[in-house]
Amino acid sequence: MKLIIAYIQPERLNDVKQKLNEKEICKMSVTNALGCGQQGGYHEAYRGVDIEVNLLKKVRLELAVNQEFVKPTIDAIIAGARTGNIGDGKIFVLPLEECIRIRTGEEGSAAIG
Amino acid sequence: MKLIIAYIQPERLNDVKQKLNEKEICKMSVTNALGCGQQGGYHEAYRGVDIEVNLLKKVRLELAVNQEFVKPTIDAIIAGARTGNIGDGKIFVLPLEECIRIRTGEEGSAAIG
Amino acid sequence: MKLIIAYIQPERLNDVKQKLNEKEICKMSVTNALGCGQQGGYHEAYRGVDIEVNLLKKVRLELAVNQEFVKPTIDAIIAGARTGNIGDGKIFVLPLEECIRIRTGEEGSAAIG
Amino acid sequence: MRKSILGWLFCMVAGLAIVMPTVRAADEPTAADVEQALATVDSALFHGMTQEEIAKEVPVSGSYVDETSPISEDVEVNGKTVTIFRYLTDMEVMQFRGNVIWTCIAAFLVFLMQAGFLCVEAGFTRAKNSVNIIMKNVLDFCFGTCAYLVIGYHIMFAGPDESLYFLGQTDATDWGFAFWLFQCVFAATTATIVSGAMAERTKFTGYIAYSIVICAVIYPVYGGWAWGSLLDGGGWLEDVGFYDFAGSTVVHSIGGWLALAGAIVLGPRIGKYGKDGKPKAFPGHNLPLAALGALMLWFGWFGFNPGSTTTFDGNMARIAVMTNIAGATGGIGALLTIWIISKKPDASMTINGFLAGMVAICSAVDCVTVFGAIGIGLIAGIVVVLSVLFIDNVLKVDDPVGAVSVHGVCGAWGTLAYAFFSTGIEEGGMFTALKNQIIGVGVGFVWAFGCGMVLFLLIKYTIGLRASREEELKGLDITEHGAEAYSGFQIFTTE
Amino acid sequence: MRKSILGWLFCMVAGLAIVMPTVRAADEPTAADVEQALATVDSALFHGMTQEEIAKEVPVSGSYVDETSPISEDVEVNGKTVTIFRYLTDMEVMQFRGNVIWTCIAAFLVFLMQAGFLCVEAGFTRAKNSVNIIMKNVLDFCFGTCAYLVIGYHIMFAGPDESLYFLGQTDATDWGFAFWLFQCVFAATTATIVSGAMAERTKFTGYIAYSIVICAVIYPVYGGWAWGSLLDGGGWLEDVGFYDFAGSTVVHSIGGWLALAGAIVLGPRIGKYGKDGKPKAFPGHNLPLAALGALMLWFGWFGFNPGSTTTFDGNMARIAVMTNIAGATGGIGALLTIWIISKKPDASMTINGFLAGMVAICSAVDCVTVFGAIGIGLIAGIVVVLSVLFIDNVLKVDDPVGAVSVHGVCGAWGTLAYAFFSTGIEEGGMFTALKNQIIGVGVGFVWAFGCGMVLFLLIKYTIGLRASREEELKGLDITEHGAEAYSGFQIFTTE
Amino acid sequence: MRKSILGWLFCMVAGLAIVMPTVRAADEPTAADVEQALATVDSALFHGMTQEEIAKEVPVSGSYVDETSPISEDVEVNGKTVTIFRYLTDMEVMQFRGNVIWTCIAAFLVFLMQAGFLCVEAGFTRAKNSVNIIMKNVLDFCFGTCAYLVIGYHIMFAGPDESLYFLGQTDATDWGFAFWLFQCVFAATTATIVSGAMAERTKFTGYIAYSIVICAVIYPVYGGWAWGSLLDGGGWLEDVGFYDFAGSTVVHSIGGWLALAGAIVLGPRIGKYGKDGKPKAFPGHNLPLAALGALMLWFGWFGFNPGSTTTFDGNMARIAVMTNIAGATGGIGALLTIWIISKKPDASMTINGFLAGMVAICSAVDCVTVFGAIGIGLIAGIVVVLSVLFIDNVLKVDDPVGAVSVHGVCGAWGTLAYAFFSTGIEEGGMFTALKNQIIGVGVGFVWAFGCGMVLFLLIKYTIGLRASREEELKGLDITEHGAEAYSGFQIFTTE
Ligand SMILES: Nc1ncnc2c1ncn2[C@@H]1O[C@H](COP(=O)(O)OP(=O)(O)O)[C@@H](O)[C@H]1O
Ligand SMILES: Nc1ncnc2c1ncn2[C@@H]1O[C@H](COP(=O)(O)OP(=O)(O)O)[C@@H](O)[C@H]1O
Ligand SMILES: Nc1ncnc2c1ncn2[C@@H]1O[C@H](COP(=O)(O)OP(=O)(O)O)[C@@H](O)[C@H]1O
Repeated sequence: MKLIIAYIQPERLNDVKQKLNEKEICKMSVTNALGCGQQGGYHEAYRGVDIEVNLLKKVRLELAVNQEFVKPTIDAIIAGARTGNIGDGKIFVLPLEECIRIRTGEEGSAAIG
Repeated sequence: MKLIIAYIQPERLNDVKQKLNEKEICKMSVTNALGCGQQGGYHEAYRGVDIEVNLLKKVRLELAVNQEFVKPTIDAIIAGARTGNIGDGKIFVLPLEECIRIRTGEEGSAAIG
Repeated sequence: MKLIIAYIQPERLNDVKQKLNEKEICKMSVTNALGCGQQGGYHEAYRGVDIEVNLLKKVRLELAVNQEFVKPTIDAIIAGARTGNIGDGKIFVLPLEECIRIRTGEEGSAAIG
Repeated sequence: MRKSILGWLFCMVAGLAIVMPTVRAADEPTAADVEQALATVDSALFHGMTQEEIAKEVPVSGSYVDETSPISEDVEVNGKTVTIFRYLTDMEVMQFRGNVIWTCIAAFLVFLMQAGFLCVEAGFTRAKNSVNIIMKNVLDFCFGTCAYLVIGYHIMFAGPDESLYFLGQTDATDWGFAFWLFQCVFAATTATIVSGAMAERTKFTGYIAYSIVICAVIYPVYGGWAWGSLLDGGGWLEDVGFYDFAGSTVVHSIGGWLALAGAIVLGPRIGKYGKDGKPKAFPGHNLPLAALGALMLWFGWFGFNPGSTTTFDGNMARIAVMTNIAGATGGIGALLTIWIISKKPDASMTINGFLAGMVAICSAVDCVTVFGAIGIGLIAGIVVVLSVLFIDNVLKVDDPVGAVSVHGVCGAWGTLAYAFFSTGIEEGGMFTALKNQIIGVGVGFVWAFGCGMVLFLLIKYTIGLRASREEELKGLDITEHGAEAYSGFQIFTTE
Repeated sequence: MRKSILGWLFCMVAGLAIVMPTVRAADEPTAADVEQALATVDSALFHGMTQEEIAKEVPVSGSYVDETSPISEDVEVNGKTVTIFRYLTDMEVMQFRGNVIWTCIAAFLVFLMQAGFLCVEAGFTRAKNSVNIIMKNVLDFCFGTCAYLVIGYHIMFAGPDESLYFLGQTDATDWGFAFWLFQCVFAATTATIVSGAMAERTKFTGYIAYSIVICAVIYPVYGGWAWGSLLDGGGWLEDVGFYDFAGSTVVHSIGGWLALAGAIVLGPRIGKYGKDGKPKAFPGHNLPLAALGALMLWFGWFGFNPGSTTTFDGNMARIAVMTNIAGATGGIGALLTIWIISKKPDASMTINGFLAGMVAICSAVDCVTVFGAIGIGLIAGIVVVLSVLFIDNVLKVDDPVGAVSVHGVCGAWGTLAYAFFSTGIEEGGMFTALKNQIIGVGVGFVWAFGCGMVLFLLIKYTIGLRASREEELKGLDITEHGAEAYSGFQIFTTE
Repeated sequence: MRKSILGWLFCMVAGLAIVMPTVRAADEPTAADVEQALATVDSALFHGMTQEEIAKEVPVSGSYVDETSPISEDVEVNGKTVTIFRYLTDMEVMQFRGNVIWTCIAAFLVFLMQAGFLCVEAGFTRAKNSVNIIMKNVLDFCFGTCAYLVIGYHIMFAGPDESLYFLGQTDATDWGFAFWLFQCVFAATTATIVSGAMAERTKFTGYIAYSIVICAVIYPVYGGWAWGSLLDGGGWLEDVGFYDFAGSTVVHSIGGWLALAGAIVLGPRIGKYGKDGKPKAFPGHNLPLAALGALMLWFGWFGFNPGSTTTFDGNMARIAVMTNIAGATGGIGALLTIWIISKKPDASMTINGFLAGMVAICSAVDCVTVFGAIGIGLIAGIVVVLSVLFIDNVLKVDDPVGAVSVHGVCGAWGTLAYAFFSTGIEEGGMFTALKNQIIGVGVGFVWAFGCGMVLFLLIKYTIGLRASREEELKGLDITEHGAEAYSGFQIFTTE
């Protein structure tokens, strides 16, 4: 089992969800995040004073998946999130040792889906 | 050392905290998250238009614990969060390689508590 | 590759970012979190009723780094975040198996920076 | 309100009241006396009509008085009182117009208090129930207006002869429109006070039902007792000598005691009291909104109190000043009290404090000195804090915004304070005054709290009063209205 | 507005209008007749001047009428009508002052509707576009004021002889100031209605351009047709018999149809309609703010409708009452309708509902009974919900706040309702009245929608009307204004 | 304010002022002259009293003038001026009532500016300090009211003979109530201006202390110099010829310079200026709230300027129009300026701009043409942007909301602008006028800035002025008030 963390542009979330759904991956968790990456940030001006915003708004996905779903998940995220522009985001894959469904107490691969 | 991530219903947070306290696990981090799971979402209607909300509000717990605390922690979370309804949540256990207390620089198991 | 998670005091974020920049670590993700640790919380009073706030506002950093950057990153975080007071925070290091840049599809160490 | 309306220089509405007793005594003056009496008046004011003809035109209800309708006037001739009938002078017409416009403007300001209550109540409660609170505030006004139009106004102000359902038989520029509007926004204020105390756990349909009944019956009945003679009615409380100029009791305490009954019947919000019985705080989610709302209430109070003269004259300035002073000292009183008690200058208590000061001053606002206003306000500010703590810690009644303390308790305090601070009471009259005020306050409590208990229990066992546990935990916004107040914002809905 | 302004007891502005026709017929009366006519007036009112001298002083524009300027008056002597010229009595001076002050106070209330619109429109849309919305609301007022000052007022109200650019040649206490202010805030209201329908996707510069043109030309032209005779003008629509007291059509429908044109030319927000054409909801980000704003609009309406008498007299009370009733029943109508349709008491629809009720009542507010107001309001509440759903589901025009339904559709309904509910229509006159109203409504639609299409297409193909896709997705706040509305708050900007 | 109050047609308050000089000269007319003079007046106005008796009843303070109190009047007979004493005519009574009501309504609108300031200041600063800001705004009004009641009013307006502590010996309908209320809300406005500039870092107790002193002493002293003669006083600045109708300097600049002193003594917020001295922006946390507040200020300004006539007459309309035009053009001026400078149409600057326009127009609002208003407003809009940038970038004084620029700088600009734009200045009088205005502006700066520096330094070294570093970083809400403004919301408190 793996835990996949992905940072994507907020406006791509719907597309990513759709691509994931197509592959029948529909369990995930989403949080707001601010990201600092290659994109560099942009400039706002408030009251004539320049603000360098280098923490950009990103959406963070967390998906726990069984081994055979790792590749499809990554592909789906890329399919939904890639625009080719800087700032498209990153995907991280972590080993996941255990997964438990609170409702039933099920464990492992069975609990993930 | 393990890093335990749990997604629970927001309204169960107090109960979970209490159960964890009973086992003297009182270090944790909490974030807001939106979750997409078996629960399926619900329908809102705004101005007569149906909204399918399939990202539900969840609370995400993150607890770094020593090996011997893994089981008690999981049990406490389940004790506090389980209602038997869909949407109760999931617990994920990840391997944790290192832990450092910023204040003292302590490392490893000593730093966790 | 490692995934470093750090919880720090919100007001130290700028310092930490600066210290990281000095070491040329400038990719990271930031989220808001509430933390429950040794600090214990503080008391608010709302309408004369005491509120024990034991979930304190923290900032959560997530940095994926290559092995050789682990130490510098940890040092930089400590340098920026340590005040010597309870509540300074924690750093967790997790194994990271894979990292993919969505824009290019690059993988592994190349994708991280 | 009573005194000042009689104080109209060219007292129009009261004209009617004067007719009745004097018509009976009018057989005594001779024809010559009448002749002489009529000669004191500019003959143009008879519009070429005989006294009998004019008398027939005198409106049968104060609601129908108009700038074109005649009045009766008592003239003293040869030691006798002769009642003559005549039309208004140009000056009186102008005064009438002024009265109408000022009363309406004041009513507009009182209307804005709806927005103030909305902001305060929403701001002092949790984000997950904000849509519900705003809906309640909007709809108690909508339904309250209709209820007061259909039946409330009649109950409160109709005399025995003329019905005032749907405003009665009004014509275009009748006084009734201005007067009704002013009374209607008062009724709605009473209704809306309650929503704060019942916030975050009341079923929507139950609340709507409640707010209709209060504007249709509960408020008008008591209002009639205290203020009926402002129009065609006549209430036993005012006859007893009970004095409540702008409604410390009539509006605020009635609202406050109803709120108390509601909060009791509902029970506290889930988690409000720990197993040890200690109250837990549920901090309000938007204090800037609440503060804005409270200042809008303050602004609205400048219609509420000064407008209660319903007269275009100089009295309203004094009333406005006293209102302002009581508000300011109320805020200071509450600030200092809570600062001492909990070591922090609490914002929500300070806000409650200045509202309490203005609630308390309503009753005697037209007849206190500057020092009276300071005293009433300051004490109200102290009382409101102690009352909130008492209700929360001792009575363990869950009143999220402090409505019972602000409106109920401080309304009662203000009504009693009349006896101590009014300049209108003669030497030694304080105890009589106090007795009368206690009667009014006591009757108000029994009536409002009693009706409230009956009403809320009735609703509880029929359409249902309290939202389900799950609804309450998730928030009424999603469960009752299917919408979030702050869509897109990340909010911890967890406490 | 027409009727009541003529109804001034001491009709000042109209004085001027009377001069023109009667001067011609005035050659008939003999010198003796004139002598006799002059004798009916207190000679002090001639200020020691001859009739010719006074006549010369009569202002050439209603805008220049002042408490010190003379009026003409028709006196009936020996069966002939003699026009005499005189200065105002003290009473008339007082009335004039009252008119000015009431008109200004009403204008202030209408001004506050800008704040109300700002809150409603911002609250009903997404957080990422809030700065943009507030800027649009603020700046359409700023630019609108200037446009109306420079040219709009002239177009709407100038007669053939005297130009009113920049208010014309006014003196310190001229009626023109009060009148202009009241008209100016009306014009700005029309402009600001549109911003809601075009929210979240319109380029800032395009919007500014639009709002200048509407206040400078589109609104004034139609306004002149319907209301020109309120000052020096005279419009063909009012001559036809079209009646629109406070602007159901003149202000609201015009604004609504312009909004429709704007929303059509712009196209829907990205993602608003799915591939299957089914609308998606974009929930408003701050419903408490929206509700506060809507109640401020209600408050402002107490200036909008009652102020349209521009007269210090008792008529405004009745108008205020009817406005209030229509608002209340509108809210109830919408609540029940949406409750039935979507099973939830939707807050934003309820808010739309009471606004719709007040939009609809504007037209006939001075001449309906209580029951008329109930009917107009209730139906408006129902209509607005159906209209929103129709426009969203069938027409698939994306109107984020329901401006077209509230102002356009319910404005039209209210204008037609005059024919059914007005007490001023004689037996059998309903069809004529209906016909006249239909003409007004139809002409309004053609004019506003037509001009709107032309204008928006023009803007589209010159300076550009729609923000780029990227700007829209990121939100106009960051991209157009470089600022966030809620800095520091965590908001999901993702839907 | 000066001119217009003298301009009352039936000038009541001024009556008193006339008594004093003329009583001395009154020995010259013969008894016959007096007889003749008395005959010019309706004898009913003597209420059957002798001239001596009536003279005794003339109020000793303008504050005590009432509709029932007599006035003195100068009558010209046989080439001599005879002062006679008489009671008011019905017409004058009505005028008095109108004055009272209009002045009070205007005061209510000015009161609402407190809510406006609260919103603007809270909205322009960070969420972690919002409770603190709202508490400051509420409490400076509460304490300010008391301070002005106890001593400020006396200092500003008392003559040598009669003290006005606690309003003096007022009776029910005395003019003093209306006048005091209007002045009190002005004083509170001055106080509240300062809180914005000192936001996010000032200790709560220090702020309270400051706001008491300003309302008790600093504002009243300068106010007395410029406006004392509006009641019993007489100020040297008005005698010099300094003109400030509604307070560009008296209220706004005084507030602005005090704000400057405060901001200097406090020092900038932590992190405001980088090591290179470059300013950093701290974006406001709630721009919709700020915009709403700013429009409420605009609304309040319709009380502030037009109400400064304190007279029920037509002058206020013109003043309202000029206020509106200056606001609109101010907004446009600022929009365009910042757009050019920073390439984005900045919302907060636009808001500052229209406020600046209205600040600037206060001084000459009763005596400019439409073009004057356009000029004053437009330039104020440009000036305010440049001033904000100058203060931030060059002076490096940290003024979070731009209070110094809006109120201080643009107040000064507006006061000087009187000399260029007033229609009341004769040919060639511009330089004298300019000189007088410069004196007023200069004295205002020296007085307010001087007092401010002394006061704030005093507070700094006694009770303390600045919150601790830790408090400031965590936010004053938690540390000073133990509460969050937006409980439950996720907010980044990190910048
Ligand atoms: N090494 C990293 N550690 C943590 N988060 C990262 C890392 N690199 C990128 N991110 C996250 O991914 C987002 C997009 O990264 P960025 O480098 O801007 O994209 P791209 O590689 O397409 O240019 C960043 O804003 C940040 O939130
Ligand atoms: N595979 C997963 N990856 C990430 N988050 C998950 C996953 N499965 C569940 N979750 C989180 O847990 C929450 C509860 O899951 P759900 O499946 O609805 O519970 P249950 O299994 O009790 O029906 C989800 O809303 C989501 O936030
Ligand atoms: N075991 C843990 N698991 C998860 N988060 C932790 C853990 N320990 C600490 N944290 C996070 O780190 C923050 C600071 O920890 P704390 O123990 O208060 O610091 P210190 O060790 O310096 O006293 C906490 O508020 C919490 O968010």
